[in-house]
Amino acid sequence: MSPDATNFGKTIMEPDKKTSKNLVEVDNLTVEFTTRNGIVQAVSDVSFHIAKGETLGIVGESGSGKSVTSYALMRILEANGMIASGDMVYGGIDLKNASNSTMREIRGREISMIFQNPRAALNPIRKVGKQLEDVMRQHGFATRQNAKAKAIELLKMVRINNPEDRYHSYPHELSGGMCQRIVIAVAIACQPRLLIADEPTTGLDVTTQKAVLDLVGELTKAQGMSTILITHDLGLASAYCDRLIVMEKGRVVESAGAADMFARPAHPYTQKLIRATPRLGADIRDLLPEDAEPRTPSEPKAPAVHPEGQPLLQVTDLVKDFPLKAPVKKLRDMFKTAKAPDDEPTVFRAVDTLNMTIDYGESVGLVGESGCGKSTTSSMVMRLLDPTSGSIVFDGVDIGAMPAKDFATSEYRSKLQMVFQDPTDSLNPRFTARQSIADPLFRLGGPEVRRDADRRVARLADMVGLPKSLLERFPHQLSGGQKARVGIARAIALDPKLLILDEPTAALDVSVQAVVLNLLLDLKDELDMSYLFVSHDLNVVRLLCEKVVVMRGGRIEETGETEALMSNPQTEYTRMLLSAIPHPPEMAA
Amino acid sequence: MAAPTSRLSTIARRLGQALPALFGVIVVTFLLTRALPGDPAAYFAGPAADAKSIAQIRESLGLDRPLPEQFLLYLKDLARGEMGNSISTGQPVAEELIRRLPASLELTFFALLLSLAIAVPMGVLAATHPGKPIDHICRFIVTAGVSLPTFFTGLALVFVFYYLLGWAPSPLGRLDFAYVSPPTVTGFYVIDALLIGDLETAWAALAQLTLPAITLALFTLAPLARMTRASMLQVLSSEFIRTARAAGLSGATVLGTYAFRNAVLPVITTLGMVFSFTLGANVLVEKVFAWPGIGSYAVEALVVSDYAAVQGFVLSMAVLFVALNLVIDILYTLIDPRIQLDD
Amino acid sequence: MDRRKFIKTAGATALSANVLPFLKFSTAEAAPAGTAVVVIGQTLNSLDLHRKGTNRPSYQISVNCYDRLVSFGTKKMPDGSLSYDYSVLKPDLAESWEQTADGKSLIFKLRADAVFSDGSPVTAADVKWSLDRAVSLGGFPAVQMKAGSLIKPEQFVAVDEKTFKIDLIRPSKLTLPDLAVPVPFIINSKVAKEHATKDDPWATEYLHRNVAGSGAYKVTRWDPGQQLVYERNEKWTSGPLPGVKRVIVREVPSGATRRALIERGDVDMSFGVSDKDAKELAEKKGVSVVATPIENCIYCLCPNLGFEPFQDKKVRQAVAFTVPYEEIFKVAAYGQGVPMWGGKAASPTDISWPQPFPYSTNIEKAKALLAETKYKDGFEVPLSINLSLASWMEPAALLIQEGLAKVGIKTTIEKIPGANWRSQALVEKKLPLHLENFGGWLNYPDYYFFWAYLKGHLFNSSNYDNPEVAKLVDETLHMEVSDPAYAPKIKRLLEIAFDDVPRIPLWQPTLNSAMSSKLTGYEYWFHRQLDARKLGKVGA
Amino acid sequence: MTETTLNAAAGLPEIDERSLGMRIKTQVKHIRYVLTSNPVTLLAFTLFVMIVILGIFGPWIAPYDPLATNASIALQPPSWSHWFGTDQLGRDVLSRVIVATRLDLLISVCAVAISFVAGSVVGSIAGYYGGWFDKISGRFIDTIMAFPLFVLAMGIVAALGNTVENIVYATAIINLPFYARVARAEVNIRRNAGFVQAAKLSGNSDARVLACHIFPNALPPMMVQISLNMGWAILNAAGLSFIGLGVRPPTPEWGIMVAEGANFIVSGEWWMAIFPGAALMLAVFTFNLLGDGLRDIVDPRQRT
Repeated sequence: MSPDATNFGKTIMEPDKKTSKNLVEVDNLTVEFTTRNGIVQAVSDVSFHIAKGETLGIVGESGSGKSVTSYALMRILEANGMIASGDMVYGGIDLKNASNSTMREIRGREISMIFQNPRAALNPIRKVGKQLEDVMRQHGFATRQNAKAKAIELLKMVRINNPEDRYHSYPHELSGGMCQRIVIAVAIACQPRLLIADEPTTGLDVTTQKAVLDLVGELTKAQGMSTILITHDLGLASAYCDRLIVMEKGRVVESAGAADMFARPAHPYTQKLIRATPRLGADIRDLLPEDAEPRTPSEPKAPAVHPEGQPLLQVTDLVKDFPLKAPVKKLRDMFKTAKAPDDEPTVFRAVDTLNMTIDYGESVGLVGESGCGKSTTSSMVMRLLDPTSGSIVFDGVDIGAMPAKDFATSEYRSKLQMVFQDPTDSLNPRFTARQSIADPLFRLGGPEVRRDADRRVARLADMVGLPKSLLERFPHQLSGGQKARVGIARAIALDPKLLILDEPTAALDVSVQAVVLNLLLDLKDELDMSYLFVSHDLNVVRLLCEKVVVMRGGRIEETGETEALMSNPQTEYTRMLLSAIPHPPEMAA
Repeated sequence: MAAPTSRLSTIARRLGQALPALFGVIVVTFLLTRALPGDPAAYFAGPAADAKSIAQIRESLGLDRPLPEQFLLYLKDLARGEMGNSISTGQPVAEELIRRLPASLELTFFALLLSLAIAVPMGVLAATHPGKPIDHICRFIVTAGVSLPTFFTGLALVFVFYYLLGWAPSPLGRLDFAYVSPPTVTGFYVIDALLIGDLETAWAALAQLTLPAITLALFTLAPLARMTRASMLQVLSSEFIRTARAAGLSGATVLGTYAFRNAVLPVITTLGMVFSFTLGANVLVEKVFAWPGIGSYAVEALVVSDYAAVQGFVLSMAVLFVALNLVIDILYTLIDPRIQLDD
Repeated sequence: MDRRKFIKTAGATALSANVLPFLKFSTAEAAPAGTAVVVIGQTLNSLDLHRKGTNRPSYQISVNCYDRLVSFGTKKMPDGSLSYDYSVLKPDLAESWEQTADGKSLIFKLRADAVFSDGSPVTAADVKWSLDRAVSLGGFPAVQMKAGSLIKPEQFVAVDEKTFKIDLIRPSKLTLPDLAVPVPFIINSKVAKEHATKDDPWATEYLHRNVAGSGAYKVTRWDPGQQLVYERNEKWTSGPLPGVKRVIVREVPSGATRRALIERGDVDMSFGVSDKDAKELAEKKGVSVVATPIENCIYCLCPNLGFEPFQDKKVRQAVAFTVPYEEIFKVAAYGQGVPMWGGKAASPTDISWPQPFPYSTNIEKAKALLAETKYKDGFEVPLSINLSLASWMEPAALLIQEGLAKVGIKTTIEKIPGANWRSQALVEKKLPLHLENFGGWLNYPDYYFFWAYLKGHLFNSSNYDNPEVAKLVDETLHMEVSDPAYAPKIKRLLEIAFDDVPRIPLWQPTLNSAMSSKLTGYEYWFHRQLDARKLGKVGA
Repeated sequence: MTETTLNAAAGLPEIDERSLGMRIKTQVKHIRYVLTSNPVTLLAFTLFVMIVILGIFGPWIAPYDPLATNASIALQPPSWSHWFGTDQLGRDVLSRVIVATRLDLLISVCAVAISFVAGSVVGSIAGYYGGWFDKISGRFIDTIMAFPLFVLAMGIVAALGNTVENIVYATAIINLPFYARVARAEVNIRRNAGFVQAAKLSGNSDARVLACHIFPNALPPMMVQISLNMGWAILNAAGLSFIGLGVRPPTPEWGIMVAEGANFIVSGEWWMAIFPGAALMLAVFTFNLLGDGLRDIVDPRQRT
């Protein structure tokens, strides 16, 4: 940053250096929301402070009030929210009682913020360069004349290639990682003293996540900024923060240095959180709280007899092409050399000659970053999508040859089931939990199954640990974990042989994730199922799967036994994936 | 974003896509007019004609031929740009439409401008104070506006502002007797008069426009204000607005550059629909205000089974509609970089 | 056309008065002296009456912009208003005329000073060309000419520059009056022929949009669907120059608006106002209303003999006794017009026409009559009305519906759009029971009967067929009124009409016009269109 | 974001066991909340109930025979014996306004029902399957949309004759594109939703997925459209009456009454147009506001 910029706008509100060494002090902050069910306290009595240059992590599961706390600090709460009591002081300025215009001065210039979902955080119809200029000019950090140059300089700072070209880009033309860099550029444009990063990497691939967080760390360090990192991921927080506070239900339950906290978690909630976080060396059972009752399988099944030497699922040379839109011929293309654009591919190959097998009773993880073709593959195996070529042999029958649209009524339908990524999206909003679970019984079950439906639903609910009282609820009346259980109950209703788990815990909090993963493991043994576990998170895959398939760009990058692959990856890509996973300090045993 | 030629070609393609709909309109209109119960030949023949002269006229109008043949003849005429003669006014339909269309368009444009000028601020106001009294008041006003039949509003306005109060000029079409219509450049009296610097005539034309435009505007407030409110609300709750706020952008920048520009997209779509709807609704308003537009022309033509006039009217409206949609598409791509013409 | 305001009196004051669009200003003030503004409800569709499809309101062009050979005189009505006088034929372009000794021809002497508006003299060749045109183009003009026994061009002879002869196919009392109706107007044939083409020898395209006449006015501007501007023809020779220089005829479809305009004094005349407005406006200050009973016109209820029950005369009479005449007259006509019911005797005492029929509301009698037929329990019949005339037809129909219900005749009211009315009611004659408004231009009862009571004739929408009526009409149609045989035959005709009632008369309507009290010279004409030739303005 | 935060923080609304009665009770509670939190919606619902009552019991409520003419009391201003005055035939305007409610409601309900059923079938199939049906129905709907809608309605009524049925058909046809489009869009955005895939996995055939899983979820936005269209259908019928293509006299209908009364305003007999006009406005107004309320009830989040 050029020196003149530093002097340019920072005159009115030089934080009072004498009062405290802390940049921010929050005391007994309570935030209330007025809802139709009355007043709800989202944040109660929260106190914390941030020293200059310090990185504070606020960790909590959804609903813990961690984001609300930061919004309160910025005074950008929704209209129905208000700061009920407490004090917030930023460098001697009383943020709670500051006028709106003062707050506007502070926002962006003294305190700025990075949000999750970077693409949505940018104005979709304004050039990113202009958006940078807007902020700088608002706070007097640039004039009409030099704004563009400064914006390009900022883009350079956040390591965007071709900043001159990117200046003219719109958010939709940039990748998620690039968008997050732009958001960071907006946040640091006016060299604030405090940067709040609210789940800045949710939805980004691990490799991108690492790059983004490293960049933030670097920039803040270089400018001596303080940072608040808000995240649900303890591992992430501990890897990047000096100090952590843990929030639960609007309250701070524990506050300590990052290493300290992992070493000696004081509060039971913290302990539970730390336990539930998937990490190297931990067994799936370790994720559950120590005092958790071991689940007793309700109906231990006699070990099934499997045909010899034949896998449950054999996928051979599977290919899926999607047609591309005919490229619009541009004038300059026509005047180009005689090399006709016929060579340009007219199809996009999402999955390229993929081979894999799943044995009876085996769990296979399918891992890759977004866009690697893992979802397309699972859709084809699930027979929701027709492959372009290749075969899918299931239990000795080439089900790949059956058109997807007729498969719904096929006898094999009940043998192949799926648990979806988003438990909310995958439940019909107008069906009660009971209706959702019973649907496959009625559609695919025989007459005796249908007659017996009520009892079977009750048993399934039992198996997935869903209280029967919740069966009459609609999805929006259920919590995320409960919805996931409904989805699982539905999937196992007809004793499938193969269950595809499409990131079944991605939308869940870690503690819930731990429970659901354990549930899945139990069910697998109980019902003698095979799993195809689709995920981007190697740490989670490791817990459940014996074998892992790493995909990249529609092809298989690497296949192997889980432990072997993780301890000794054969390809550069896998190595990169592994190294990008944030590793929390080892928990003291 | 795309090279100009590709934009041109995509416009051409868009027009091509509209052709089936236009053809559909031609067919349906043709069949509908033939199904009208009147006998144009009898009408054309005049009040005291005998059966023989009616038959003669039927032959000369080609009405004695089988329907498919009539349709082919009609298509042939259309291809040559011929729309035929109106029976009731005795003028070539094309000429009549060209003369009357500016009247309708001037009224519609002015009404929509007026409506936008009221509805958009109202929508924004309501969206920035959701659930507050001002929100309810806005909703109440615009809903009341759309609940009134236009012919009733028109008559009531004339009664109050012209007959009782005498504030408005007499509802006698586009210009009072005292003025001569300005030379045609755009066909819009106000603009044409301004072009030659005749303020007085421009003012008089504007005065004539006021009441019918208010009538139409009242009716179109609701869709525009509602859409503005809804899309503003949605945009205001979106994350990039939060980013903008968190970056300390001023309220005006957030509301204008960030929120409104995004919110305006669905409003433009609505505006397009409202525009074509208003052109249709003109029918009733023009009747009340003796406005010499195509709406009143269409009603008269329909009532007397004036085939050529009805066909010409509907066809020109359909063409206008297609053109309008194209303009909206283009506007969209100008405002929203995410959308390409060739989606 | 000069593009500046053609009325540029006080531009400066007008501007200052118009700073706000809502600021009050009066157009009547803005309209300068010498200009009369008239509003009408209908629209003009041609400047050429002979053209096929020209509508009635357009006939006023023929009246105001063209002359005829002869014209009717003017008389003062009992209420002081002016009306044309059917009994007096006066010179127009012809200064004199005579029947040849053999009675087979009419010789017209054209006025020497008669010139067209372009200054060229009116010649017998022009007259010949114009009358040829009237009989050759077919359609309504030819039919109207035929009524005057003028059927083919060979009848018309230009003897010399100023002498014109018509050879008659039969002597008829209708011939001369028929030359005074709007149809046989005299066109400047030199101008017209310049614009004639091989396909269009009668220059219909040109005359459709242009006027080439010798009449009192020229048309300076015509915006179809909006307005027509007449300007006085300073070279007019057929009468005293009109008192106003310019007449603006503005088309205002909404009756309420027309009323508001005249009431507020923004226009000088509203031509053809509704009965209700006529009644009420008459009481307003500054507005005068002239309501003239329309000659030879009756509003009727027509039972169609093609519909079985109405073939029985007693059923028709029963219907005639159920009609609530008084109420209809009050509600549908607001008392404007002449009652056509309650005649004293079953047979006429004189031959005045129209005259009341011997029926009045008498449900008992109707029931008794109906009881004599096989329809004593009534029947169902649709009652059709013309949508374009709904203002009187609808209330009348509703009251008739109520009345008929009292004797067990159930009706449903069918509104038929104006365009379809003609073909359904008059051409196909298929409406079992309907309201009708025929009026004849030539003021003779036999002329009315010719159109409305003879089988197959257009306005006989009742499908009435009576050989005796046919014979009587045939005998009287061309017979001079002074002929001693005439009156008895007409009496017999009326007697049959009274008894047979294929048309049940309701009332004789009036033509109402409301005008500012400053306007003078309004004159009623049988053609029911604006005659602006005598208009003047007090203080102009 | 805040939404989820809040739900979790506040704990979900406690719903007692599975009894149906309780569920109805919560629904009633929800409706009551929507009504009381928004006075305009409450007003709309009150008016709606009133209009429905008038529609059903109108003929018994009306103080006079709406068809009985009486020339001696024609054109009387409002008085104690005739609250809304009398018309040019001496008929009681109040009675006519009341009795007209049923016909106007009937026209709009029938028209909207027809276009809703036809439009949603066409739109759903087009939105779900796509392909040639989508293309053809899309062109068909484009064709209707390219017409000036009111003129199309006029044309249909003029061609088929002005009976109540034809007014209903004409109104239904010009409303059809809106339903087809909404249905198509709503089905289309859901055709790849998780629960749809799950339904397929549960063995639902395509037709069943569309009818039992997707369509019920697409209903709420269409409900709003229905209520807005009801108002529009009434206005449309009134407009047709105004140019003489409405129902037959002497049947009382608001549009005709306004159209007739309009000619009497200038002469001072304002009551003939004002009262039916007010009734018309009130009904349309009610339906329009009802749309908002309905949306609040079926999907409170849309209003945020």
